[in-house]
Amino acid sequence: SSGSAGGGSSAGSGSGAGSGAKLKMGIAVANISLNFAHEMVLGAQSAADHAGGVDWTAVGPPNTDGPAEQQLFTSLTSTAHDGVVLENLDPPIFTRPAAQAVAKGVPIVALDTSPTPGSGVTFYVGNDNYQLGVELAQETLKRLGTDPHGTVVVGEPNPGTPVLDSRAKGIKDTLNAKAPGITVLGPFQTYSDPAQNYSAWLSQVHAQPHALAFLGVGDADSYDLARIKQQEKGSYLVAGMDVDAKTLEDVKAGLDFVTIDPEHFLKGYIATTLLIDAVKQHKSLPQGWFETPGLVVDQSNVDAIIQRETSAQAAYSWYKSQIDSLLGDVAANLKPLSDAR
Amino acid sequence: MTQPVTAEESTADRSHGAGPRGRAWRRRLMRDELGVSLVLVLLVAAAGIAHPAFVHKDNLLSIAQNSSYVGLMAVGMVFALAMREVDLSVGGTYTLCLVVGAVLIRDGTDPWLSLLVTLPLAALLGAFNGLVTTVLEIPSFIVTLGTAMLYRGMALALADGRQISNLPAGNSFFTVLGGTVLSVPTSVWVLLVALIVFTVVLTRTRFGAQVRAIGSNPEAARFSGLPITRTRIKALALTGLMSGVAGALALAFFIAGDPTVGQGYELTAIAACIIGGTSLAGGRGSVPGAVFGSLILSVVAAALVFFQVPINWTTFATGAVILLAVALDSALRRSRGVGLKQGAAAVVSRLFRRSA
Amino acid sequence: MTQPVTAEESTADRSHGAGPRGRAWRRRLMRDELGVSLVLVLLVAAAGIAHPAFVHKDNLLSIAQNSSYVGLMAVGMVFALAMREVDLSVGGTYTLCLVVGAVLIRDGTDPWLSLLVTLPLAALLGAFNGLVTTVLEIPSFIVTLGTAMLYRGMALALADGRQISNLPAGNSFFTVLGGTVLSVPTSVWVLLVALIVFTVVLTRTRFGAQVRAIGSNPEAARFSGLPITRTRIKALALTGLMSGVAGALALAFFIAGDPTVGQGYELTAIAACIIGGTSLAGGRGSVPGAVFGSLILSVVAAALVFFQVPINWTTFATGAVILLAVALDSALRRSRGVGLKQGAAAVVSRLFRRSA
Amino acid sequence: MPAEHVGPPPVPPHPPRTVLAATAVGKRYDGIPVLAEAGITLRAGEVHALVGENGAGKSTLVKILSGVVRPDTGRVLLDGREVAFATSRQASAAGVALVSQELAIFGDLSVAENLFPHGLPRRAGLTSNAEAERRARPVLDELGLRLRLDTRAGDLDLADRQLLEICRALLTEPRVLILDEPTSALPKEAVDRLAAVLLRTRGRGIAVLYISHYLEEVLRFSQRVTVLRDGRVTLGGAEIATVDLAALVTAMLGEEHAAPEPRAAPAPAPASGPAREPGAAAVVLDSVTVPGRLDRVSLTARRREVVGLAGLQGAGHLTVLEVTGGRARPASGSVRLPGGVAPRSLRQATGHGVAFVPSDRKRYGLMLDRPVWENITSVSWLGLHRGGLLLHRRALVDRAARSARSLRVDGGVHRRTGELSGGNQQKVVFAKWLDTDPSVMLLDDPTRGVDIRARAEMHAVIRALADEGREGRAVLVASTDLSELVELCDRVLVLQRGRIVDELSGERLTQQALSVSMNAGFAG
Ligand SMILES: Nc1ncnc2c1ncn2[C@@H]1O[C@H](COP(=O)(O)OP(=O)(O)OP(=O)(O)O)[C@@H](O)[C@H]1O
Ligand SMILES: Nc1ncnc2c1ncn2[C@@H]1O[C@H](COP(=O)(O)OP(=O)(O)OP(=O)(O)O)[C@@H](O)[C@H]1O
Ligand SMILES: [Mg+2]
Ligand SMILES: [Mg+2]
Repeated sequence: SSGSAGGGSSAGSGSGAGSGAKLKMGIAVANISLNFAHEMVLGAQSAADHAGGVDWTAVGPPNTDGPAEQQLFTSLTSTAHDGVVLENLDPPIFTRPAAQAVAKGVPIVALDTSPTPGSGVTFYVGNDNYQLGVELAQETLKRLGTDPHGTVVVGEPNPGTPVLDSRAKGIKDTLNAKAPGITVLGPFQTYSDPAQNYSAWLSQVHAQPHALAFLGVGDADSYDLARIKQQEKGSYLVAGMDVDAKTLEDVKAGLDFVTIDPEHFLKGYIATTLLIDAVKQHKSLPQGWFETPGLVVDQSNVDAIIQRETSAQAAYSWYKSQIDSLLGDVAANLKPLSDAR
Repeated sequence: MTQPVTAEESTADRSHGAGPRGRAWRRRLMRDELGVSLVLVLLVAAAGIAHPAFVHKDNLLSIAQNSSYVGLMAVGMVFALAMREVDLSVGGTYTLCLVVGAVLIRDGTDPWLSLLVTLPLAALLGAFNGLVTTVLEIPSFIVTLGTAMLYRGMALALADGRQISNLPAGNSFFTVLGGTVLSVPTSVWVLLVALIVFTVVLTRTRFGAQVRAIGSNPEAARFSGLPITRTRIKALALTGLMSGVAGALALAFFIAGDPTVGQGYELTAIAACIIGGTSLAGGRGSVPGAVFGSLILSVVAAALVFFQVPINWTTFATGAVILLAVALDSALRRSRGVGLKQGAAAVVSRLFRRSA
Repeated sequence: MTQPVTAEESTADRSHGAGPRGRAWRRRLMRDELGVSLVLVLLVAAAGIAHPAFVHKDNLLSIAQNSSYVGLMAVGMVFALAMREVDLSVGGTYTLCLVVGAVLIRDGTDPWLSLLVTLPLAALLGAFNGLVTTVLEIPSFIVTLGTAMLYRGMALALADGRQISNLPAGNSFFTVLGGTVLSVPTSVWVLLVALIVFTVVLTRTRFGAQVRAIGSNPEAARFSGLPITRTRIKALALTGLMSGVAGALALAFFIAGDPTVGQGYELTAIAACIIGGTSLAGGRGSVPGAVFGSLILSVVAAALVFFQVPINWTTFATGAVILLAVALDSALRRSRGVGLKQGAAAVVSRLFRRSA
Repeated sequence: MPAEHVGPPPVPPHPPRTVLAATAVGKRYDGIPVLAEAGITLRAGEVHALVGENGAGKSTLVKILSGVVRPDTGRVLLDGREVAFATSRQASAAGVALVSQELAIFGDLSVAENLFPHGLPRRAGLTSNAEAERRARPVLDELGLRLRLDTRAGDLDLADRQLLEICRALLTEPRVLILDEPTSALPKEAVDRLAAVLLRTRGRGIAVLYISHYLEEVLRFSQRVTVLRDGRVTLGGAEIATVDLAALVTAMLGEEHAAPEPRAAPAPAPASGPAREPGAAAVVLDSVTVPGRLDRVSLTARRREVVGLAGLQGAGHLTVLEVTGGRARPASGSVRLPGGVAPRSLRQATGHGVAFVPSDRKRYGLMLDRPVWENITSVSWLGLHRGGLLLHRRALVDRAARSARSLRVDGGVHRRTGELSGGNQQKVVFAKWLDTDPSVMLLDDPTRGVDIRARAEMHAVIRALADEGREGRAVLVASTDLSELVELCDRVLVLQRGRIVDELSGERLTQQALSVSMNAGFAG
């Protein structure tokens, strides 16, 4: 209820600022140092540019710290009062701040992690992270032949992060369901600091020398595992997620057999566009979960992806058709918020 | 409230006691909290002049609220530092109390009653730090580095790695503690009370004097028969307790128990203390200073948002502004600072005319 | 190499000067590095007995390598701590040097020549810490907290927030520095050299003695006219340099410049120093101790993997084991430790029979 | 010349050349004049004594001479040329070495590193203990310091640290050697060795300036003497032959004090008449053994009795104080305090009415960065928890002010203790223990660095403490100053190698007797 109210009033405030002056809007991200956040910011930025008439700000703490981001978000809602896209890693923390912002009449779009019921935020753009895990598992099984036997080790950089938890769960469930011969170990903590992450995985590899595959759900996992496979000349499969520059090289080199790309740029772009449209056209935001797809990157398409990553323009032109079709029929892509995972 | 502390601080000042009391008193004030508080005012003023919206009441209040959690930890930390100990586990204690509270409430404990568990627990965790430090005769730095992981780990395990949400948000615990009183966030009120109470405790009670005496010269303290072990445990228990209070307030505000929060708060809290004039070498400590220190750090973070610093430059800018702030502070401390004071006054008045 | 260190290290012990050379010497050894090194051996032994694969050469070597980056920072940090300073910017310096090196190489500089930029830069960044500390008369704790963000921020801005890759992995810089020499990782060799060189520097050179003198009694140092400012700047420059070396080695190994690395390394490095017997109160420092300390921390992390600790318990377990390790260390320090020594010896020998 | 008997004075080069001189020196701290128109001249080959009451400005003057402190007015001349040393290092480079009253020892460093603070001698670029040994050993031997050079300096006792600093100064091969109360912490035998060393340096044409409160010592060692009173010179470089004790005292304290201050002279002790009979046993040691330090020592100290403890360094007399004060635990045997309790820790002993006045005031005695009044009240308020949970500042300040006044601590109780002169700091340590109204007093060099008047007054206070109160108190005194034991004590126990070997009292209690029985058995 407060949600729709927030939506409604947001349209109101939108009109207030929309007439004449540039719209003041922005995005808050969980950690400005990490590639995924960076991609979403790029997506959001170019969406704002394309929409025009928007004064766009991006904020985020230098390292993953919910309350710190929450403070920045709160400040942002008073500077960018025409609308804010909120990307974060622990939604519960934002329940009250988001609710307060919505109450103030600032339209909020949740990005990447689904908003909590109390937050008053009712529109969410993000992946089905569980599904991303499922896809990674399926890709793994494809390469393990029929009825594989052995162990697969799953790693997760920081426990307690819902996005990563569901990805790991997706992997585990799928492997257990589809390959009874496989024992899934983990998820184990692999830390997000690249060097620590490397050490953690290396120990895993030494502890499970005969494992069939090592699968991570974070960005560092991808390139660190590849490095290890190369160093140790391992015969096991390794893969992770995200499309950091290094990871793409490793996919190209066939070290990572795939990497799952949550297409952060796309997410950022869609969320921002829909926010700006709603505000400009004085209509309330859509309701529910706008699911954006993920992409399996392997040697077949890696070159295109590397090209895509070179610049915002490149990314846009790569995504253009996809964006148009997704925005073509918003309603078709909407699912109930409660399904978000 | 500053008077006593500043006065007490000033005993480090060679010219103490000599010269007419009045002058000495003014000089002491100048030397101590006034320095940081002035820096704080100048920062707010500067941001406010550039972006009047910054000095809007709501914005300032939310900044104050955001600083209150680290602020409370810093208040506790003053006692640890003043007796040459350090507590790196404040973040862990904060998180554990947050999560324990959330679990209790989720499992049906009355939210208010949960305080009867979390706060004593916090004090206990702090006392444990003191106990281990004493028994094993190892520096509290390393002990609390370990217990920090211990406590955070418990939180993670207890929450089973998940955020604990859908708590009864309607309960008065969340609406009152997490809300506002007289349109000022409750956590800010709590911080204010803590500031007053613990300034008195540090400067006007036997315990406070013992803490400072031990920090000033531990060997002499031992020779004078001061209860060193007991005081250490008490002081660290107090530090823990304050983290617990911060945790409870955070729980009330966020209405969720997140085992991943509070990373790196220990350094921020210590920084706040030191900016506020507490010395790592022990013997001296300022509770108001610590609070101002944490406010400064929050103001810097918030201001940068208003200045729309490009995202890749935020970290750089934060560091730069913090350095400038402490540089200004030390300049104020060293110059009798009168000129600067007047300058500041002018700026501020102009500002308020502007924003009014 | 240990003898001089321990001689200098040997802690308050009134009857000390008296005893015949040999006995005093042995006792000192017992009191110092032997403590930590024994703890290290015991940890490895324990893990090895449970999981023979743990003590496999490759695994031990990779643990050593993983500890080498923090190890090098800890070696530098010993000098900062020994003179009552602290450098929280080692992580930032590490990252900045890593990124600067990567950018240079990406833009076509010869990888080896890039060292001529990054290493002096590192020393400069450290010297800057010392300079600011001196000029502004503010604690290095707060200065380096600021510069840490400054340096990390520069790295982030320079890398435009993304990883720098596409480096010529074939170049000898990456194959040699990032590879192995005599089947031992190069970074481990570097760490070993640093250990020896800087043990000598700290214990057998005038610079080292001055660092310890100033840390031991600043007033006396001022009174006897020791070059405090210059020594401080030198010491912090050295700390910075070591972070730079670590950064260069990390770049050579990971073949990528990632602006997000090195968060929180400062605490780990300081912890390593303190575990190794360096005192936050200054005056005493042990370079080998610091290296053993960082090894202990790496061993703990690696061992927990072998024990397949569930993800939500990892943090807890880490904290617990670290506490146990330091507790054991202090036990060893206090007991003449002979019994324990023999026990350890037995365990180790049995172990090696087992794993052979 | 009275100095004759010390040894053949190598005739100084005629005419005696002035090496270092200070003229019309003025110095103020916080507007309060500390030195006014003060001056002094040092000649090659002389030992020049500088005396004066606590707070007279002696240390300040020598700090100015050696570049540690800058004068507000006045000039310092070295070989007739004006100098303004920026640091004491420049001074020592120019040949002016100061051993300051507040020792500048690096506790964490080795003895060798302390002897060469600016860098140990090097071999092949590396510092070399062997080389240091070669250079320092002769000097160490001269002063009778038997130490391994790799000993941690922080483990040395006060006397050794004092000697260590003197060695450090001598090793700079100075032309002017300035010693600020070098003997206040030294046992008699060390003082004699120092005297011999000074005589030799004198022979080498070095100018020695030394500060002392022991006037006989002054008369024995020095050729000339300068007296300061309240920062002004009241006796300037007088030939020792022309002055006597009375004259010195007058110059120090002023006419009005000289006469009505009988105790000022180190004459026979005031109350040591046999009038009082000692009371009940207060401290009882029964065959106490501390490995390596005490060997089956038994003694009883009664109330209304001042018991002295004498011995050479390491004889164990200090360990007796430590076991009684709960600082050291006996391996066997028993220690009993009033009420039969055994001391278990410093804190517990303090709680049972023991006051332990340490000789190392800087390390064990004072919070130098806190005001005087906080130091004075710290034991009773913070240790013994007298005076409630809340601070009654006025009460504490007034109480502190009273005892400060009674002991002539100059400057107000609000001053930072570190700013006080050495002797005044010592008085503060004493005052803080008086403030606890103890039943047993353990005194280790209680009047170290205190001027003769205050010393006599402190002795009177100690006697009074012993005699007054409900049934009097027991006092155990150890002192490096034998005359103090003679003046103060009813009886003195002499220890050797951890055993009590002699007890002197009444007529037999003289300095000569003491030093004889302390050294007995150590032929030579
Ligand atoms: N060692 C101590 N013994 C007794 N009291 C102490 C001690 N240390 C601190 N205190 C108390 O803590 C108080 C805080 O110091 P503070 O100087 O602020 O009091 P104050 O009334 O402001 O004194 P002033 O105005 O002279 O500075 C001290 O005044 C003193 O009363
Ligand atoms: N750093 C300082 N700040 C303020 N006052 C000081 C300082 N140093 C010395 N004083 C004051 O100067 C006066 C002379 O001190 P000084 O140490 O020279 O006396 P002194 O003759 O050496 O006495 P003593 O025989 O006790 O050593 C004393 O009143 C002392 O309090
Ligand atoms: Mg005061
Ligand atoms: Mg003096």
